Amino acid sequence: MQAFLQTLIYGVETGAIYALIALGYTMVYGVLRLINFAHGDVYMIGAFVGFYACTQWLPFKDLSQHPEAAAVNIALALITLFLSMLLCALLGITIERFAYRPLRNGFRNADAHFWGFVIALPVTAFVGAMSTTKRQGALLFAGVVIGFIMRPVMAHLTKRIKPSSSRLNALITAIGVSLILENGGINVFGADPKFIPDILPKRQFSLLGVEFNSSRLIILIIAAILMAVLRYIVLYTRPGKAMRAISHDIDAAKLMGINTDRVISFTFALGASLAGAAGFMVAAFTNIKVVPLFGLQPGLKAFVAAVLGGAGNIPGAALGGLIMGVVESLVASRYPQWRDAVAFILLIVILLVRPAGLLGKNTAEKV
Amino acid sequence: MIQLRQKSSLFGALLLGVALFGIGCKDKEEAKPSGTGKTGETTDTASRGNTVTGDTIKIGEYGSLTGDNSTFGISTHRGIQLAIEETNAAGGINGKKLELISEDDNSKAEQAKTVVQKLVSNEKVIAVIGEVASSRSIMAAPVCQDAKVPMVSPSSTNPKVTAIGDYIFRVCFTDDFQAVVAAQFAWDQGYKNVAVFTDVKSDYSKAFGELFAKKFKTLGGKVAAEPTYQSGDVDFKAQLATIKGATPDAVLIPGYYTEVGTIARQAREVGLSVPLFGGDGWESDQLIPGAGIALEGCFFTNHFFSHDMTEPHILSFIAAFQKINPGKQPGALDALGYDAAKVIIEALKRAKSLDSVALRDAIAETKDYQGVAGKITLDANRNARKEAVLFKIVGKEFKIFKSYRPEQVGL
Amino acid sequence: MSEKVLLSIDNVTMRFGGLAAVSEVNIHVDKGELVGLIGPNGAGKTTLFNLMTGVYTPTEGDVSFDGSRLNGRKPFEIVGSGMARTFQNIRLFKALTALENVKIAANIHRQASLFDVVLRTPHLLKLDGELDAFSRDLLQQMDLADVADVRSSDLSYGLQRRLEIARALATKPKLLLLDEPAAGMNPQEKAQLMGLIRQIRERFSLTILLIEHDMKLVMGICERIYVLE
Amino acid sequence: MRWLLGRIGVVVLTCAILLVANRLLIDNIKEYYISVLVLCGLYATLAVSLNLINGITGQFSIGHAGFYAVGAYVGGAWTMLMRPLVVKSLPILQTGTQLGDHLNLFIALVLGTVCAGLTGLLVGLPSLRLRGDYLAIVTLGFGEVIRIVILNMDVVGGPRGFTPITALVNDHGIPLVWVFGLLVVVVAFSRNLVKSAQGLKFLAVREDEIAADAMGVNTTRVKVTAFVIGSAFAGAAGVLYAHCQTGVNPDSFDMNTSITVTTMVVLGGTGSISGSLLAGIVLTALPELLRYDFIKDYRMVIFSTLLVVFMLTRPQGIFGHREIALPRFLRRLIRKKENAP
Repeated sequence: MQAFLQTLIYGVETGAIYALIALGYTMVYGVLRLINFAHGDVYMIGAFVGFYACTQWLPFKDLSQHPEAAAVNIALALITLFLSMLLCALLGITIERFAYRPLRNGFRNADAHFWGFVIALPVTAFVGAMSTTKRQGALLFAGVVIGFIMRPVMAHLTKRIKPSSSRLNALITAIGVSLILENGGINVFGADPKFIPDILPKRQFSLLGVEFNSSRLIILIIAAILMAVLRYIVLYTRPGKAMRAISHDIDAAKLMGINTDRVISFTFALGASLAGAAGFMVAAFTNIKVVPLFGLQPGLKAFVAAVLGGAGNIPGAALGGLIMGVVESLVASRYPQWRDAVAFILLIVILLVRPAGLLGKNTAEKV
Repeated sequence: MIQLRQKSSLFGALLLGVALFGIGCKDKEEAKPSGTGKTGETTDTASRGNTVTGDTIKIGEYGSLTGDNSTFGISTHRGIQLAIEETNAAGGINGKKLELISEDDNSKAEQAKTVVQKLVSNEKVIAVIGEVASSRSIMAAPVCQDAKVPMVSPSSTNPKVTAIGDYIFRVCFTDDFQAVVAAQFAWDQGYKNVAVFTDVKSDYSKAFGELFAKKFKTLGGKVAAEPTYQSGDVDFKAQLATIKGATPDAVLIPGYYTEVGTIARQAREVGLSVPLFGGDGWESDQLIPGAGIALEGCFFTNHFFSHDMTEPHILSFIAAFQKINPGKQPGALDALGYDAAKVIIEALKRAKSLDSVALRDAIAETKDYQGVAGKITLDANRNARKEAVLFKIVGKEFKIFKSYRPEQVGL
Repeated sequence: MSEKVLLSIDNVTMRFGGLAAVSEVNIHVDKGELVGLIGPNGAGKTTLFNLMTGVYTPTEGDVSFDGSRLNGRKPFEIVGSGMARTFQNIRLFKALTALENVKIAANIHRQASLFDVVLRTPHLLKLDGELDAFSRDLLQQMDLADVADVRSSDLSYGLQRRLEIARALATKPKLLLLDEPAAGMNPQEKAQLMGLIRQIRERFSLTILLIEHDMKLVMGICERIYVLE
Repeated sequence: MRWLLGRIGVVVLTCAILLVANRLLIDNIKEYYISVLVLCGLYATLAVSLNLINGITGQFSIGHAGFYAVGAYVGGAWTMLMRPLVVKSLPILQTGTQLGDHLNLFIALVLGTVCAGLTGLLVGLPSLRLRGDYLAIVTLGFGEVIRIVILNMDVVGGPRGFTPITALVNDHGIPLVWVFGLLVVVVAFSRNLVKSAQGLKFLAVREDEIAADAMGVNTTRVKVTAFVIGSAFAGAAGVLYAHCQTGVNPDSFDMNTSITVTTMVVLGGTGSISGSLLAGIVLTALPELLRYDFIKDYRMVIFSTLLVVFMLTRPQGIFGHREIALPRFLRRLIRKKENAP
């Protein structure tokens, strides 16, 4: 019984993380009916922001040598949390603006310029790698030159591109963005695993024979707070209401004077910041390896969790995440090799019974 | 509408043309030099091995320079490069310079095979170095065997690799040995009841665990529990709780450092405080950052190399290494990459002629070569008989704790 | 039940959740009749069509057609037994040409196995030839011959409506269900449509049940009218 | 009768062309290029077969690697595990002889195809209840489950891969004939399907399922048929893959492979057979051709960026729904010349 309870607690801890990531998936899906495959990679970026903040940008103290610095570290950790949320929100907005908006509104001039620059980036890096001196100035110059050449070329090539409504298309675009972030991550951060050192004091205690760990509890508490804030935003604020309006009917929302593009941006920012927070917390408080593929598996699991709960349904995502975490944990304690399979089998079974997920509304197509 | 249609067709045709042109071009280019006595003969590429032509001796390397295991590939590559550069700086071999041709297999088994084919049949390399991961070595080795080009693996420890054929060698010990050492060590330490926590995704880990269990049982020990995990997992607590329930004296984790640190931390979190020990997959400067203090006092078996060692040949290796890679400490994989290249280079010096068949014979004769990761003698099964060393983790350092020779564990 | 009755709906009720979209409806249509079905928005006219064509299965009551009970049968089976429909919001196969649209519907009475298709056996070629001739002929009769090879989404609204009727006719139905065929048409087009409906009824000796809002049109051509409220 | 002779003629002619091309190639081409060509052929087969499901029938499957894996492992299991048991009573299946090798490969092919087709039936069933993204994620899940099951099957090697699998067609270049033979079959199959009125059913399901249903198309059967055929062909490709590579590893069948194949279909133009064919070949060959030193490190970033830009600027893929057909292309060319003066 105790062992069961313990396993359950572990499941909830994992599930909270899935839930945080799943919320981002589900919000975007609710608003745009798009599987934002890049969401897991935003989570990865959050972890990397955390890594660089903890090891280079911010003056964290090594607790094993300065035990008195705990208070300072806690303050800095909070700053890091906001920093990764902020940077990830910006990333989310950028992704939406230049990868998904062209799908809705057509490929505009500004998009051509942006992608021209993006294509120029690896070329620039290549020029940088070629020059033996590796002078930063030359590199920057080459980048600007190539970027300026690429922009009009792109802009010219892509005149009069109409928006596409194909779902498959949107999916492949999202996968493409995910691949850019992963492979770009390998080029920028390197593929070798990185670990965030211990930044917070840890304490272990047991209650009724069940082991608790302070850093895990922190994750749980912060996750709960963030979800509560999200719930408040979605239910009671103007942009939150606009979000819900869009998820019901984007065209009607547009006609009612809602600036849909801005609200969609906001949705992405919200989802991405949650993923960023989760990425930082997981990397910093569980000290698992931070690699460019950090978000692949959790991203997929979280997405499955979102679908499980009913894509587009916010409480559903939280519930789906928790269920996934608990079921995985229970299976892993007995048959660990089937852990990943169980996630999918559970999904398949639930979707066959309830095609719209646990809390999703089953809307039959109108004839 | 019509215009659009034509445009798209033209675009398609253009793409097709470019693709065909690309393939066509390469064929012609490559076909010319080999096609002196063209017609009538069937292809002679793979039947007699490769011979050195021109002023350079081409040596191929394939490794995981990108992808999941890129750290292993990159480390090994550094060592190989060092050996090649040293030799070239010393004037090459018989006045011929060495040329290293590296191919990336993206940590994927199917690509490993393709790139080795490229090395062997296009680049006509005289020998191939690679891979770290046994699964990829196993996929690529048959290509070398068929083409009669010797392949030297720096650190594939799975016994099956060299069993593929007489052209496949390795300069490291095998898992049979390493696992047996681990078992002997555990017994010597007085552990009677050991849990084994293996990575089911890794063949290395599975074989290690099984061989360990077998030997440990014959010594009289008991395997308390055998749960598994998968590399890439981030949560191991459910399994660790199971292990804790079995109350072992120690836990063997034959995995890679990428997970071991996390496992160790979570082991302590679930209240499992017994010593953990493992194999050469632990060796990395990232092990301690990953584990924090959770691995204090734990052990792992490894190749006979440490940057703490003070033998002159090791000191000079470290110095040379740091000249090229300032601020970096070489690890066992660097050392083994270096040794693999060196074994080939030494054999080239001894070889009767500069072709891959003669080179194979010369490599097979390698005896008592003093590599940086231990003395190398290749046995009849083309495996290196080497010492294994046990490191103890003390603070942020790996200290040599004990070492075992094959004879000492009854091999 | 008399021989004359083609379609009869007895005490049919349909509930979605707790809400009854249609409750205790009784309708019967005799062979050769042209019957209208009218009612305010939300009265359940389209739901009734969906019940007849097998999209939904009634919660209570029976639908029978041509002497056999339809409850629980799949839409494609019902089409095969001779009931075809059009849709309120046009549902053509947009990326396909007008001819292809008709061919798909006409294909229903043909027997060609996958084996025939893949090897293009003489049997298949013969069937394909017949089908092509039949479909082109039908388009001809519906004045759609010159747009046969135009993508259906590129057709004008009126033509799309007409193509939808042609497509339904291609299944060789006994009963044709038209769901608001005149929606969105101007008076002139409506007049044309009335002519067309009469014409096809004669030519194909059809029974027709139609939903319509335009009372003029309904009064103009229908012989009997049901009001749903 | 004339028809039968005609069909046989086509088959013989195709075989002859393949054999002659093969003869020409093996004397002049390196083993490496052959293996790249083999991969091109296999991926093109995968793309065309997935196009049957995603493009022509409009379903949303992104788990194609699972069927590929089933084929590869079943084929391998025949050659390495079952054949040795059967060969005692059926000496004709002895390997090493021309006949025995080809016969064995054929049996492996049949078994792999059938098993993959059955798996396709299993995976196709959810398509009856699920649409769009939900179906996509379920197929993806099935693909992963298949891989995990393989990972846990020790008899086929589990994580260390199923090696070695005897290369049944060991002769230089003979794999090419089999691989491209399969490609011809799958392309011909798809083309004949779409060309006949019967095949229009599949397109109707893609365009509007409810209308198709109302026009007498048995949508259930059409969807499941598409899944079964598409996955059977993927299985056949898997069998050849296992024998050409002389071994398989579960890693070759992960999500990335599925996604690559899906990308090929979309890039080629969803629904366009020639588009899938071309995209399959180009996308396999391109990364190999890009193996130059200078671009090596960045090739994956460049590749993914180009993918996104391509999706945004040419959402319909290379060909859209259209096909390129050589006769039509030539006709248009001639017509243009006539108009020119």
